[in-house]
Amino acid sequence: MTDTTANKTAARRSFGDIDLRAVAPFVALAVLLVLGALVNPNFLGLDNLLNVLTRSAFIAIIAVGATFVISAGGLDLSVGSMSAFVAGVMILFMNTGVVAGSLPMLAVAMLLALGIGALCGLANGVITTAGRIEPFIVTLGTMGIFRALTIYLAEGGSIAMKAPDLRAAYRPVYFGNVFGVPIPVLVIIAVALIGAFLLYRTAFGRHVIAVGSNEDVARYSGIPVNRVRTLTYVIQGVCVAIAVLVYVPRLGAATPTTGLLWELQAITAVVIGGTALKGGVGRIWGTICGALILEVVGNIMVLSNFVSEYLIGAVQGAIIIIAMLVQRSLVRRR
Amino acid sequence: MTDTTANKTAARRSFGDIDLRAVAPFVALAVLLVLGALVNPNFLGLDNLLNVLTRSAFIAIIAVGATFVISAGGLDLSVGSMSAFVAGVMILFMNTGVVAGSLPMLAVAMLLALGIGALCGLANGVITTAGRIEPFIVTLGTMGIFRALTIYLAEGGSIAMKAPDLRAAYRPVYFGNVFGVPIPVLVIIAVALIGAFLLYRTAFGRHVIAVGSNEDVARYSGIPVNRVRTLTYVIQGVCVAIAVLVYVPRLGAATPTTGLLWELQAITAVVIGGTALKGGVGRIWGTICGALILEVVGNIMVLSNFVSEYLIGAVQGAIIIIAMLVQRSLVRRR
Amino acid sequence: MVTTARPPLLEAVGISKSFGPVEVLGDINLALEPGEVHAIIGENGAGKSTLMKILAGHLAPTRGELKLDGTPAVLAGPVDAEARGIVLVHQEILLAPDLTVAQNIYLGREIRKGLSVDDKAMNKGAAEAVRALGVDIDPTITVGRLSIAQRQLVQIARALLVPHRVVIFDEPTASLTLTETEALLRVILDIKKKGAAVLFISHRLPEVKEIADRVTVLRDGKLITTRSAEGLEPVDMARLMVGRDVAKLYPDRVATKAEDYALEVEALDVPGYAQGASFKLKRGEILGFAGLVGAGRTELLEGVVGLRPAHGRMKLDGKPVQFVTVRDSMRAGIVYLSEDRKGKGLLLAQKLGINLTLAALGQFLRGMLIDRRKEAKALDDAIAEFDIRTRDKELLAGQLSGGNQQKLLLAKMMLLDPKIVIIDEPTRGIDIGTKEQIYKFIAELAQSGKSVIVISSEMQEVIGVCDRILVMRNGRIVGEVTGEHMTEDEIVVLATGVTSREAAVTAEHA
Amino acid sequence: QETKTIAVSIPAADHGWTGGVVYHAQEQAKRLEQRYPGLKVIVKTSPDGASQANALEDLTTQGIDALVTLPHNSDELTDPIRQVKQKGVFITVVDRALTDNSVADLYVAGNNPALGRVAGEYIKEKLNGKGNVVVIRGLPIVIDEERNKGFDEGIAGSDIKVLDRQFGNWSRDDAFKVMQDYLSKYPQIDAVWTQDDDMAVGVLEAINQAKRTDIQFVVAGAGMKDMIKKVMDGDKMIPVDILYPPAMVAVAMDLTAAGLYDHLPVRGSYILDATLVTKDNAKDFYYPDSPF
Ligand SMILES: Nc1ncnc2c1ncn2[C@@H]1O[C@H](COP(=O)(O)OP(=O)(O)OP(=O)(O)O)[C@@H](O)[C@H]1O
Ligand SMILES: Nc1ncnc2c1ncn2[C@@H]1O[C@H](COP(=O)(O)OP(=O)(O)OP(=O)(O)O)[C@@H](O)[C@H]1O
Ligand SMILES: [Mg+2]
Ligand SMILES: [Mg+2]
Repeated sequence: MTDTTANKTAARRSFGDIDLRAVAPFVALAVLLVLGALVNPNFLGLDNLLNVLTRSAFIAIIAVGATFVISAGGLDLSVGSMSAFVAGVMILFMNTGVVAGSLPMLAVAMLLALGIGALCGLANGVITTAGRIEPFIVTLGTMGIFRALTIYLAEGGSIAMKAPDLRAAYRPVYFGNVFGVPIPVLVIIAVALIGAFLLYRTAFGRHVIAVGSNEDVARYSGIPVNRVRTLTYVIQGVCVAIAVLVYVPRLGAATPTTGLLWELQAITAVVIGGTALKGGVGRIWGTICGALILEVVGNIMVLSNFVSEYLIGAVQGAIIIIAMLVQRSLVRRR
Repeated sequence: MTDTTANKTAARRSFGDIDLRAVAPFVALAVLLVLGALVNPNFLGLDNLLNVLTRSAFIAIIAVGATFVISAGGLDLSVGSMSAFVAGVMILFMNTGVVAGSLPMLAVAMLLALGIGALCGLANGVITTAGRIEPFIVTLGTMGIFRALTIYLAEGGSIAMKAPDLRAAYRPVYFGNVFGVPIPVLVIIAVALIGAFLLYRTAFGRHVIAVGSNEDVARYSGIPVNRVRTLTYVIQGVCVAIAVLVYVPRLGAATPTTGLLWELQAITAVVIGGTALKGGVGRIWGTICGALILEVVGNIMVLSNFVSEYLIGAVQGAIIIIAMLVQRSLVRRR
Repeated sequence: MVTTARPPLLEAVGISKSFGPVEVLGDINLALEPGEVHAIIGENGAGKSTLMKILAGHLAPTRGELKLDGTPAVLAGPVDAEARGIVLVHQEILLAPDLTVAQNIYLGREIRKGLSVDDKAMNKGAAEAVRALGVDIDPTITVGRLSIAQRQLVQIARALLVPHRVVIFDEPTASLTLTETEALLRVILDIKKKGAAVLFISHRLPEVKEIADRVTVLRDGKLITTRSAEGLEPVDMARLMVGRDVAKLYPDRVATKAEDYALEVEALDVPGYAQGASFKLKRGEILGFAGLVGAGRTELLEGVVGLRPAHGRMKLDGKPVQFVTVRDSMRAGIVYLSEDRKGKGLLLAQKLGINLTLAALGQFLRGMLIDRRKEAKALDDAIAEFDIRTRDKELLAGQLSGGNQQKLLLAKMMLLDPKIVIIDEPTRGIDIGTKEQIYKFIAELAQSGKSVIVISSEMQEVIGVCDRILVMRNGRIVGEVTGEHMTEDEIVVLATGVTSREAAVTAEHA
Repeated sequence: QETKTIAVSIPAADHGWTGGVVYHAQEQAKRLEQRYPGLKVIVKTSPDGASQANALEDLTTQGIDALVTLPHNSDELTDPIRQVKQKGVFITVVDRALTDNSVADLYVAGNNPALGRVAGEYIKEKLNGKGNVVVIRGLPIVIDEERNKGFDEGIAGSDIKVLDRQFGNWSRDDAFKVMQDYLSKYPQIDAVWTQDDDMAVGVLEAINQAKRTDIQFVVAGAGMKDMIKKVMDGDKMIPVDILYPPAMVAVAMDLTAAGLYDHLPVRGSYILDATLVTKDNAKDFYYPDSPF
């Protein structure tokens, strides 16, 4: 009798813990929203909030993929340059005009982008697992490779969509909305839902966590560790491609600087969201929240006029560290 | 009797193992040197080799510090912008001219740089350990902070040494040599020796490895985990400052591009050298070799005429991945 | 020779195994009959676990072959073995710490419902599987939060979930208390009854006696004998294992304890784990802490030495002290040996020498330098003194057999030359010969005026070595037994909270 | 006086020249706010094209009357700037022309192709149409490509041989390395063209270290004060500099404010020449107080 009570208490306490840890990033986001409102009254305007939400799509979508990779104990530094590469190839394909009609062309180009993203991810995954090389090195290498290929394709300049009608047909994917909700926001939600389903509700997701938690255990349990790891990179590649699908209509071009430092932002979003870099934990919704936090911080920086332009990087860095401190103290206090 | 024999063989075997793993980066370097010689006969010229060796000093020295941080299970992304910050402050101090005489001024400025480096490292260490935040996030934050402070100090431009005599007095620290050995090379050797001594021969080094290997075990063994971790960041800061001492006399200025991406290069050097990112292993000499590999790859790229300048990044990335593959297959084959 | 109608379920024929040039198993023959419990006993490092790993497909033998139902079989891996009905419960805990109990139990064989996994069914199944072992563990709790004992039970539950014909238990009871052990033994008899074969490894010889039909003895990687358990008393087993007489396990205690207190603890709270703990430890005394799994003994004493936040008053040699970190208590001469030797005791990926001197590095410094020669000598000494069985001093700690890891941990902490030694589960997984050595060692410590606290779930052990026993339940010290009251019955009554009167009442109604 | 807001969106100070842009923009903002009471100038920097598009959105939501922008990249930013214009904002584009000329109300142009061409023509003339030249490019982006093409036009029709082109990332350190390697690779180099003055600092140091005498001179560009000073002092290695002043952003801001308040007709293009700075005119371009 007494024993059962003790057990229950332990269980309850631990549930409380988990909840708080999952909630912490959202609290940090809420604090930031309040801060933003204080800094500039326009901040809480619907337009501004929708802008911020919409443009967080790229990092949020990529970061969902990164959540898989990191939960499984991996790391992908190549996502930024992979974005540029996929975007570049996609635009070059659209510029060939081999498919007649705007919509068919768009559909084929999108499929192509997804395929290339998956292949790029597959390359990362296979080299990492089959070659047994630290993912840090592999993806740093492929980061250089994707970036250079983009530059090569762009011949040092930029790759822009040429056909104006295609451009017009594609624009709504970033700028359009459904019942007032911008399409990129819908894409974020869809990707996060699918990601959460995969990670939390399928055997594959279980295996991802197990591999990140303890590789040996996973192996002894009959989990094909390398295949699971590789698949996380493929998922990452597909997420990059999805982000590109939303990105291309916005600026209509890929340049050698497209996606610069996105890898750091994606990883930061994942970590702020509560996923540990050592693997074994994955929080999709935390990740989305992390991406929003990053975007909101950037937005507040533009909307505020207190700090010298030179110091923006410092304030951003400080805010992120402080947000993490707030989170940690929340979790510790229980 | 049989037991002793078995013992001997076993000992030999396991030494063989370790040796191979430690030797692997050097084999990769040797292969690269041969490749370089094939690509361009000037490659093996004394001047060229000395150039490469000399300019690898910054990354090599910083990477020695990174070896400590990474062995202890940490990570420091801020080293590049910390370099710029330390260099900037050091030059601004020299420009004030508060100390009379070139040599006294240099001495004071150098001490100041070392102090600032140590303080920057301390900040990283304290926030990471006391705040219990992932080092990735903390140092990404301080990376932004140091970079922004540098740009602020430079007002967007560059911070250059003004006094020509001071500049002349300082120049030899990069361009000078002792019996034909460039001073930066001597500094590399000194830093590596001290680093190896600290890591392999002192109690502190043992503690670093223990903390990186298993934090709990270290704590239960009475090791002050947080202090050890923090100290590794301080060592990293001091190494950054030493690199700056060699860097400043080269061009006599700190600019917004100073130290850009040095963090990635330093970490890459450490990993190529055989130190695992998860901690618990540290190879100082491997790290030095890793730094040389990076610099040699860059040098070969410029000396060769095979690849378009657009594709250099791709070839560099590929070479590093291949170097790691070669290493791994070496170690696996035994 | 008896020819049975059926071939043995699983047979090992001339199995040898070498790691590099070191042969740890030589020419082992073993046949498992359906419906038998076959015990494997042997000293630490004798090769028991290695043999079990070969039988369960985790390792490939260097020579020899396996036969399943009389036909030669090559096991491709643990998954293959499991598919053929051979399951192994590892000596080490092999669970993913970040997954829940249910997720671990079903890892790699999740129950699916359409595309998704059926968590409800799995939680239910896991709860049942654990309950079958006589414990109640919330299936939705993450394994990282469980005690070692609970993890061990989860691991057993996981193994038993698949259809099995051969079940191999590698020291399943090492971290279990009496009640759980009894429940497990009942489960084993159940398995046996269903016609499966059980391989059972334990250093607790009475247990072996109780359950085994046949006993195989390994020594130094060689098979010494396989005998019927009938008429084989624990003393005989011990002799066969160790190769000499183990006459008396527990040393005679000469009461040497002084009347002054080495350590006094008053109203100590370890938030979340233990409340209002007060006890005193005399100089030269051996004090035992008994209790059920999860009673909070570990946490209380971790609180005492500064490994966990704790509030309360403490006096060392009569002087008030406060330990904020474990360093403080170590400096004051108290050492604590964790029950979790893999997670908190040893650096598994580092060499023996590095592990040995880690806590006492200060003694090995010459100036700033670590004196490697002195370190090497310390390792030699420790190997000799604690009888650490290793054929290669360059091994990593993780490559030692389980029992030898415990000895290494003991040696590591003793280097600190402490005044008070707290040992959590001192002989978990230790063979009987070594146990004797460790008990002798503990007695000698007390004899030399040091004080020892022994936390143990093995009731015989606390009774055998301790002068006085405190019993904990639910985070509180609920009683003390001394002298002739130090019996299993008294302790169980205190530990479970059922007073003797209640017990009597229950008995009457039964 | 009426309140108006001018937003200035420029690249972040990530190398020397952009650092100069930020400096001049901030200084000019202060000056304009003094000159026109009621005027508010918001200067915002962005590290890349996508962030600049974000910043443009954010600036617009605050309600602005005019936008002065130096876009990271024409292809990427034409649409986002067009969107700002659709809100009725006066658009001034600096340095990099948009792909759609109708978007900008005012275009203050630095002439990137001209910067390359002037350098090429100077080298052709100085070397008498024959010699070995090495080139250090900036980063692989559009501006760099334009300058590079301009340079090729400049030397066209001569026997000038471009031995090598590598990227120096607009960084002194990288330019130093590349130059060291060029010196190992080529025994005979007559002249060096680097795309900007920052990189020239590294090049000079490398030549200095190698004690090579075959290199006659280095041509760079932008108008960094140290380089102008060298030209002024008659430094043989830096005989000329090609003006590409980061201060052009200040000119653009000035014109825009004038348009808003003084109702001057400032629409159209305002082209800044890629002026060749020589010993004779150098003192006109020397601003010792500028950080750049
Ligand atoms: N991977 C390995 N490499 C080298 N030696 C090993 C390895 N694994 C085990 N050994 C050695 O093999 C021998 C047998 O180990 P094993 O774990 O089978 O012993 P055991 O009988 O199970 O002991 P215990 O009762 O302590 O668990 C030991 O000497 C051990 O050090
Ligand atoms: N990290 C944790 N978070 C929450 N509860 C925990 C954690 N670690 C242990 N517990 C719980 O605390 C209680 C006491 O722990 P533990 O089982 O180690 O006590 P013990 O008396 O030392 O038992 P043992 O017989 O295993 O030594 C258990 O109910 C356990 O589940
Ligand atoms: Mg064993
Ligand atoms: Mg315990």
